[in-house]
Amino acid sequence: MELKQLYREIVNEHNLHPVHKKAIENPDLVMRGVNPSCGDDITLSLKIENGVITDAGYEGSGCAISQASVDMMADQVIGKSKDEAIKLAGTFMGMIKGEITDEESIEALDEAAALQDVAHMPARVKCAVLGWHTMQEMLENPEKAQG
Amino acid sequence: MELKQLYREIVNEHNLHPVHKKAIENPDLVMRGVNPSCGDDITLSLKIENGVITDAGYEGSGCAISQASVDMMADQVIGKSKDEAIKLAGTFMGMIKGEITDEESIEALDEAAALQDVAHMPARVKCAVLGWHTMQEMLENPEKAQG
Amino acid sequence: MKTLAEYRKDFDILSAGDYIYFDNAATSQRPRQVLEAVTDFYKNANANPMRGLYDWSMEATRLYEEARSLVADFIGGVSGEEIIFTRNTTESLNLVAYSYGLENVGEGDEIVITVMEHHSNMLPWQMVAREKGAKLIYLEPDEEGVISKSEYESKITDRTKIVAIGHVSNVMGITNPVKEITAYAHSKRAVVVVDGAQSAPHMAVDVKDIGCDFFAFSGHKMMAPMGIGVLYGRKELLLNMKPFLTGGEMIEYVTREDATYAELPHKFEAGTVNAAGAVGLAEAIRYIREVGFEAIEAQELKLTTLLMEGLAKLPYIKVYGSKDPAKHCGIVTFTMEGVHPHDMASVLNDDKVCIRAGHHCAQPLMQFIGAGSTSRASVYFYNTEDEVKEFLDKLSKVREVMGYGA
Amino acid sequence: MKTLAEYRKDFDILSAGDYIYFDNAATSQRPRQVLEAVTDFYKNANANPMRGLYDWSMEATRLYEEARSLVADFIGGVSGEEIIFTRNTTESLNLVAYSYGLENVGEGDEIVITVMEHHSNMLPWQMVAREKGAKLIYLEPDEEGVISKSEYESKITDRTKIVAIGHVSNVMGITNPVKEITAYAHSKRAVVVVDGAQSAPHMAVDVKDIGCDFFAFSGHKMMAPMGIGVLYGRKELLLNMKPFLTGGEMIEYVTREDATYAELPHKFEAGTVNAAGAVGLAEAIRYIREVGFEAIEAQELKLTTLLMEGLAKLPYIKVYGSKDPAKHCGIVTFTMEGVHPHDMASVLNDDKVCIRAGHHCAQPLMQFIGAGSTSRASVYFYNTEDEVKEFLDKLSKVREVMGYGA
Ligand SMILES: Cc1ncc(COP(=O)(O)O)c(C=O)c1O
Ligand SMILES: Cc1ncc(COP(=O)(O)O)c(C=O)c1O
Repeated sequence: MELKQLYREIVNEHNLHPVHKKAIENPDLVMRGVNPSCGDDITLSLKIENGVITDAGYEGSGCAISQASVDMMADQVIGKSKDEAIKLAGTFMGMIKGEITDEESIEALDEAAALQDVAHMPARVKCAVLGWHTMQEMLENPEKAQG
Repeated sequence: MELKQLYREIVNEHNLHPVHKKAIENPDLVMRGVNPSCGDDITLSLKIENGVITDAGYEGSGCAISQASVDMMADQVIGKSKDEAIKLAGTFMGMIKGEITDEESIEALDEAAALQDVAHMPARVKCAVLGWHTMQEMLENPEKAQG
Repeated sequence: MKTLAEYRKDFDILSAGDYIYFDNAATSQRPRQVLEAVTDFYKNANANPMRGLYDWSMEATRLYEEARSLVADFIGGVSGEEIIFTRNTTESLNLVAYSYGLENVGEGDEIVITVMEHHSNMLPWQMVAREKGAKLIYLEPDEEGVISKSEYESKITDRTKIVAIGHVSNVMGITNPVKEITAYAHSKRAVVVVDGAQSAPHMAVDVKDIGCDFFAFSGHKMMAPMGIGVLYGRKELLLNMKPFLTGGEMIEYVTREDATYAELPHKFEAGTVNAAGAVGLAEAIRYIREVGFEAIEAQELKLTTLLMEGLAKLPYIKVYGSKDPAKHCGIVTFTMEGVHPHDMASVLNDDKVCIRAGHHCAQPLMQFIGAGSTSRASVYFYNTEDEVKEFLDKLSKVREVMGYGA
Repeated sequence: MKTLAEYRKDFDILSAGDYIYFDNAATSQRPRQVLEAVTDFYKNANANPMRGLYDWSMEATRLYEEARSLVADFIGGVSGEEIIFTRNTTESLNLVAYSYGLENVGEGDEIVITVMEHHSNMLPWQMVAREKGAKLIYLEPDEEGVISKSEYESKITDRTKIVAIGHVSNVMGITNPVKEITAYAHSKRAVVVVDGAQSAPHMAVDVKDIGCDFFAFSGHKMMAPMGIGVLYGRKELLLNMKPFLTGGEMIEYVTREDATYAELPHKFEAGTVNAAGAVGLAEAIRYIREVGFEAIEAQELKLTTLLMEGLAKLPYIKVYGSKDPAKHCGIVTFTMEGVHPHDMASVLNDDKVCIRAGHHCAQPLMQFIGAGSTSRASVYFYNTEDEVKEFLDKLSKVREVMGYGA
């Protein structure tokens, strides 16, 4: 997808009217994710019940791509198990790095699959993966994520 | 003069059969002159009576140009006053640096004038001037030259 | 005499493409003449300079030293002994920090810099302050980017050992009063280091007139190749400084225990020198002289004026620094309401416009002006009014792309 | 496949002239391909790498990082994070001395080097020893230039913190047993620094096989442009080292007091990088790979053999180091009875032959072998047998020119 089209059709909506950009109640895991070269800075919160993500929210600031990406991610992972979420993060990061290209895997990302073309914008890769990377970190190392 | 011709006609004679490469008796001024990048290393001795250089000798080692130059210099300055010797050194160094080119001045250098073409060999300039520079130093700053 | 339009044709990268290159403060483009001078060096006289007794090495030495003389002349007619070739401004400033700073700053002493400094003129001083238990004091500019007399007179004191200041800010574009600050600092016996990375390419510099003790700049921002930079240092200070890098070419004698060092400036140039880079810098200086600083400054002012007038018409744009285009040295930093600079740069890149977005290696300044990140357009004399107009046109469409309606 | 004679045609400077260039150990010549790669960089994608969000900068970044990967591969398949671009070997070694040496060597500790070291791998360690009150211990070679096992096993001890050793001596041409020395040094928990300036251009290097902790080399001796060098460092060590030069591009966050540093390898690359130089080095590596080290070594051996055989026939010539041409890495150092090396070099230059004369930046070795100064002929694969023959012919006439009859 062409960059401007990507903004217009996908990114802007999530950036300007995010659904999950808010604190959630009694989060179980909270972690800050930062992208120093861009200044993107988010704090991601997850609520987890019986190994399933029941709510997700984020606060902070950053470029439209990082914000949209984390908003879409939250959409995706609510209702998924921790393991599914970790797997999804792996798929997303693989896609953005251009390492995963088969349609089937990518379809699992649903709307977030639209960010595939960021793979061709090396300078924006870090923006796109910030939220996903943070989520992966906190699920894999819950001891680092203050509750 | 072409380089090989210079060696053959002037330099070799002084380098292989130096006249003044020896210690002199009871020198009044002695100074070491060194050219670190080449390894040229000479010790120049002068005998001075009533302001006139009555004997000159040198020891040490170095390339043929540095050795020949100091040998010719010794030849030249014996019998000259300190001031004349200093002036001659100035002329010689000016000639080698290409700053003095008028024939009249250069003729005063007698045989040493043959080294004029070293001006076109920047890498050998330091070799040619070593003896002259050392002599100038010791005559101008006799306190630095141990007797 | 060639017109600016004709000079522009010397830059293949500008003629070839349809890109608008407005990131000149990061690095400039190089004219064919500079690239050819470098290639010619390698084709005709390539050898390791300084020690060879054969023609190529002597010629390489001559060209290298000729470049040094040209540089000495270019910054106001100093002596060649006072010109040290480095890799870039950053290395030049580190050299001063290590060889002068660490030796001359002690516990409780103060080093004064400004909050506008590029990281390269900040981190080395943080290092010296940390290692020596000294204090780092920051001068702060007013809204227009100006360091006022009262600001520097109140912070430069008898405790100040070093004042390190950018000649021109790479974010605000403002020219600092380095001459006045130097005079004041000298009255307090502080040594003054001027970071000239953003001034040397754009204005005639006279370090003797400024009076500073050190002056650093980079070749790559003034049309020379990457990998060559300059440090000017006052002879008296250089003579007393320890070498920084040690190794080949900077010695007289070496024994197993110790070494004596070569004369200035070689004492500070360890290892095989970048002679080809110096030759490229010399050609860049010749090129600048041919164009002339008068023409360079006039064109940059014209472009900056047009640019700032255009930006002023866009209500959602905020420009940082002075309102006067003459005080921007071709550098205009701005933000767009609701649009992150990185998104702006990406959208503009899609339209083949190159600007910089981010912290511009000046994070403390970003914190000071309260912007996490900004966009920067910076022009050089080879840019054109048409490019500015096209840039403004493209810029005015960014907000629409970002979802703010038309 | 191209023949060596065809490769030689890629070097304009060699084809153009009638000069015999035998000073390759000082710096090599560059093929057209390398010069063009650099020019193309400036013509097509010139921008400051690392931070730009526009095409040129992204392309410059890609090319720069691609060069890094190629270098990582070239020295044995290490990780790109372990490859730091510097200006030359000298800067690489200084980086290790400042950032590792000063932090890890204490009073009474020992640093072991050899008496054969180039000044660039000697002075930085003298500095560390002096600053830290440590002792500098010299390994000495035998007549043939070999550092024996008993020599290094007796001098590397539990007190040894750093062993710094040249891979190939720039005077003797001998290849030191760096792998064995590294294994022994590691058994004593010393860190090993290998100066690869003279090996990387001439033989396949595998730093993992050697096992060393640091490995330094220069681009300009292997057909890359001047101004680009490399330091390989083991990740584990680099991670724990403080940065050396500080400034732009090597940080994550900067506050007024302090900074956090970028990830490897950027932590060690302050300021605008020499991307064009790295691109040139990458092209030089591609060129070397095309020629192949097998062909390079075979040709150098052929030339060295011819050279040493010829020198052996001249009774007034003394050759230093091994009698075996295979142990010279293309480097033959010699003296001529009664003729000072500088006069020899001047006379040969008159015949358009370029050799080096002097101390070769290895004064302590000169003292050790008892020669104030020597002459050195060093070949690369593009030199020819005809050149060697002509050189020998010219050399045999030098004594006559110097007045020793026919
Ligand atoms: C063995 C050795 N080490 C180090 C160096 C220094 O290399 P550079 O001058 O490129 O820093 C050289 C070459 O001059 C060398 O031959
Ligand atoms: C004001 C200023 N100082 C220092 C630097 C550092 O220059 P370099 O990266 O060439 O070392 C720059 C440019 O990046 C700059 O704009």
